[in-house]
Amino acid sequence: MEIYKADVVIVGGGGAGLRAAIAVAESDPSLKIALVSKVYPMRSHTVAAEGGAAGVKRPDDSFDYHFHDTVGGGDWLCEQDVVEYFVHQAPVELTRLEHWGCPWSRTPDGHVNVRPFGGMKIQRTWFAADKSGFHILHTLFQTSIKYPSIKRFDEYFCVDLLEEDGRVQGVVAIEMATGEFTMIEGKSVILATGGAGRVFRESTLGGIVTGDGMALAFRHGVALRDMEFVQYHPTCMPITGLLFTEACRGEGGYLVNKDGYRYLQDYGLGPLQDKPKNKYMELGPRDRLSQAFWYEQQKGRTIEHPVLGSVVHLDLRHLGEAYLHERLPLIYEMAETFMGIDPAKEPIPVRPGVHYTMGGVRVDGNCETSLPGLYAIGECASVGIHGANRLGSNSLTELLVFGKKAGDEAAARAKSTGPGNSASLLKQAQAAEQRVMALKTKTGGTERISTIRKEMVKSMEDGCGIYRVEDTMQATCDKLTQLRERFKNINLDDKSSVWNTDWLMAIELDYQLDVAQAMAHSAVNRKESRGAHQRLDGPDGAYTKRDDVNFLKHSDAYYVPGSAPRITYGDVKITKSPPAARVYGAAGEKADQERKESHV
Amino acid sequence: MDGWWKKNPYYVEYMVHESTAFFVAAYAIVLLVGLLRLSQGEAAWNGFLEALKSPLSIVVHLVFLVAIAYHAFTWFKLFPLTMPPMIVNGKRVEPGVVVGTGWTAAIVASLVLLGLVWRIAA
Amino acid sequence: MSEQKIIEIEVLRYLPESDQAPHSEIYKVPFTDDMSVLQGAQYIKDNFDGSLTFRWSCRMAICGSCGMMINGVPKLSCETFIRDYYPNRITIEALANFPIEKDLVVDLSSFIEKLEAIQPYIIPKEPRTVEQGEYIQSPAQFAEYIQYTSCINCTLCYAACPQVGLNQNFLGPAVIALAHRYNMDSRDGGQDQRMELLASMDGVYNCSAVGYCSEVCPKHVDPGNAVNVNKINAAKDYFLRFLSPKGGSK
Amino acid sequence: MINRKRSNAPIFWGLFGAGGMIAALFGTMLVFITGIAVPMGLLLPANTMSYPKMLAFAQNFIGKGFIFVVIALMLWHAGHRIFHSLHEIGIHPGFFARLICYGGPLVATIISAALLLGLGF
Repeated sequence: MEIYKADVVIVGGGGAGLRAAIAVAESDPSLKIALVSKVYPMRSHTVAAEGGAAGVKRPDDSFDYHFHDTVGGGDWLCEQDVVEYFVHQAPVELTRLEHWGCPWSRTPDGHVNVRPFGGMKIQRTWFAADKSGFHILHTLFQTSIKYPSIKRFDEYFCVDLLEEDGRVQGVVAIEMATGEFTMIEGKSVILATGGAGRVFRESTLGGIVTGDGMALAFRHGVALRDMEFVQYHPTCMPITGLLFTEACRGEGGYLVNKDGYRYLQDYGLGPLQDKPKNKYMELGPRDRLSQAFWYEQQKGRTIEHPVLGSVVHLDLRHLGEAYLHERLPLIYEMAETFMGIDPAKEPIPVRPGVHYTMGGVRVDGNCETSLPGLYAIGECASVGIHGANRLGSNSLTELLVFGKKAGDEAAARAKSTGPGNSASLLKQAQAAEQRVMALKTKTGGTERISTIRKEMVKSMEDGCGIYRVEDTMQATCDKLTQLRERFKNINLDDKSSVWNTDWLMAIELDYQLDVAQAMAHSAVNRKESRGAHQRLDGPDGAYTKRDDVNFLKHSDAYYVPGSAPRITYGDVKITKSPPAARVYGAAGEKADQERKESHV
Repeated sequence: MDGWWKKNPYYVEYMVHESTAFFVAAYAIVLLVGLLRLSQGEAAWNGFLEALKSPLSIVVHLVFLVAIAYHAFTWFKLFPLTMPPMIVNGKRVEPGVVVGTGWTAAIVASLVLLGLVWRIAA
Repeated sequence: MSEQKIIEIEVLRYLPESDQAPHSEIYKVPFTDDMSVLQGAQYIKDNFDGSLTFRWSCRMAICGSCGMMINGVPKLSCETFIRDYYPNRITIEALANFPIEKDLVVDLSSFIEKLEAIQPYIIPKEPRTVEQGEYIQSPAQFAEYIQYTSCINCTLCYAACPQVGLNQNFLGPAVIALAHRYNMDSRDGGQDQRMELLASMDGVYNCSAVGYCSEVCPKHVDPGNAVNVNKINAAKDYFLRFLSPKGGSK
Repeated sequence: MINRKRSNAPIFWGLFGAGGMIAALFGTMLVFITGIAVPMGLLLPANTMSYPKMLAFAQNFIGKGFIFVVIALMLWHAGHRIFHSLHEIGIHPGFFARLICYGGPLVATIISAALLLGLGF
């Protein structure tokens, strides 16, 4: 087995991992950084983010507004002290990215421009046309090349964490091109592996978004927090799930049903606005918009498309071709290429699709998990800023703010920690190698991994969709238990060493099943409706409402080998925003007004 | 890489316009021979003029004409690729306009040349 | 659902541990009109042969993973649709001009090495602190470089470039476009440093203006133009370096 | 490994470009005049290329310059392009290819310069 000794190991080369790597490199150039990624960093799924990154920019905006939009958007399940830190660091990090070359879109006088996004009081989304994630990722990747202390392990697949003396001391990874194992020692390890949305069928996510880091931490006893909260983005391409950014609405797009009616006015987001108005209509939060779609469908007011199924129309026609080309070039191209639709001439059929996992590896405000030396950042982590529903454009900023934070923390820890016991670590690594190799070499199985995967994603969609009830959630839990059993009986077509993606996908499926179980069990146990977790059941419909008495709590899912995860609950940190009714549109404005008056 | 240029019509066209170089070279050599004959005196020059009148020479020059015209056509057609983008009033000039300008320049240059020769001769 | 049709997909397979040389295999794949060639390949992997190997991720032509030769043309398989080939056969092969590692997966290490070598990051003309806020960039300054930022590193342009095939060390279209992207950025002052490579033996003059790179570029970066403009820049540097004391290249 | 040594290509590429431009702007019409119109007695007066006229042209500064530029640059253009094409069809740039493609134009340049100077002013 190859051995590499680093000071800080970062698993995941997306926005968060790269930002952390740069932070470590800048804090102390003598620290050796190993950046392990299963794809070349610029392929990471940060690349697909479209709309932008939130950070206070305009003089009429304030940290306080950003704080309240975030906490209210998250239905008060946010760690408010962490949100406070986040909103203050956001403009700092976004400006730093500008200095590194990110081509943010600008105003005519040459300053960075901001656009409106859902659930925001004042517009504060920094954007680079509609390819913000792409530009952020490439800027970070290219900037990371400047630092010789960052040693990249591109196309290395992480299969285990090494834990010794009660702290994490490295990882084991497969070099995909050869199938060889490498042990990478490190005094601190940062997980930055992204979300897990691929456990669902119709999602905006790339094939790599399989919850690897979540499962790695989970299996080492770290809690997965708030896993029941899965965000459905309201405007996705039917079937493929590809994303039409919220910026479509931020720029002024309408959502209409089969009668051409802007139905959001019926769901507490009105009254009707001609121009995009923050927190009204199409600029409501994502969970509310996806839920409105569900109700429209129930009422038979969606458009029934013979191939695409139930859809509503995203209408951009009134924005004009030139404006669409300037502000939403990717959206324009996608509509044309994938759907044969010219968005300047026809409305785009859309429906909600799985987009984001609010929950993740539980970490504190320093991005550290309960396992000393192990950090987690980005979508794989639950640092506490998203609560029950993430505000659009907070996640790209999160990568930067907490990437930097974790990098600094991990660097400090690496400097104050002595080396581990290499011989003992190697033994562990070899054990991991044997375990993972067994998956490939075993014979006699009868299950195809593609079959298990298809059944898993279907079951998750059935049980953990936009609206949830006990029976189907329980059915999903049971199904996942069965699939866990059946997974033991898999057989791979490919037994070779070089680039064995059959094998790697089996390991991913193994990760996904763990994460899916954490999601489904967390969901069935949360007997209330909050943010993205909406129930239709309970005695007299009791679970259809938010229940702050019993459930103003984080859920923590713990791994139990060979069994369903154990779910416990933890407190939510509330500093200055006590839970209140979560209202938008005119009602929201009124509530804001009342809050302001009560402060005076 | 053997025969790569046969694999795609785009490459075939490239090889065709690259091969105009042979005709450019051949024509330049004809001119060089003419210059040599000119330097050898009137008889030699007249012999050169006579040779130019032979049917073979006419046919060869017709081939040169086509090849070099194709060179001119493709030379300017590649301008959007080979030349720095032109920005006029903050807007990038469309490739079609750049190519059109090149072709127009070639036509104007040709007519000016013809006019000059005609004036000198007359 | 629309009627299901069957298309023949011929895949150039190469399993380095058992094959002496690449060979073709033909699969009959049922498809619907919305299916991409990538989905065709996924169908084969899921249902016929799990050993079929290819890179892919985002499915929306932005991650740059899934480039392959489709009927001899370098394309992103996620945005190439089966319906456009039916009823003819589709042939898919690994990207040209790169060594094949397995099936449709090529070795990109040379590309990455070149990308790193070109110093693709801001080398500040005037360093600035966060407290000073962002750099100001006029619309004209922005227009100078923005097009070249769109490259997704899919390397289709390398597969399209015969000069890359002839000289594996040629920096190639995307990397030169990336250098140009930073050179043209008003925040950057690293032109002189990047000139060394652009003007080198493996630099811009390897290009013979075939132009197919720009033709196949899925993001309209026009890398061919970036390369050719830098021939002019490198020539200026060559002839004028004795006049300017800071001339970058050796 | 990338070869970081500076390329001398700008010299040859510059000559190639200049010659290509000359050929593109004037080549077609020149062929028409010298190879078709005058020999066939079309369009232009019969004595357009008579010895006295051509001699006078070649003895004039501008005329001399024009002839030199056209012959020399078109050959440098062609030589460079052919050199590349040979490389592209698999005949790799050896000494012989270099000799023909760049030596040829060089010799032609010297000869035409000598001849033009010999014709006097």
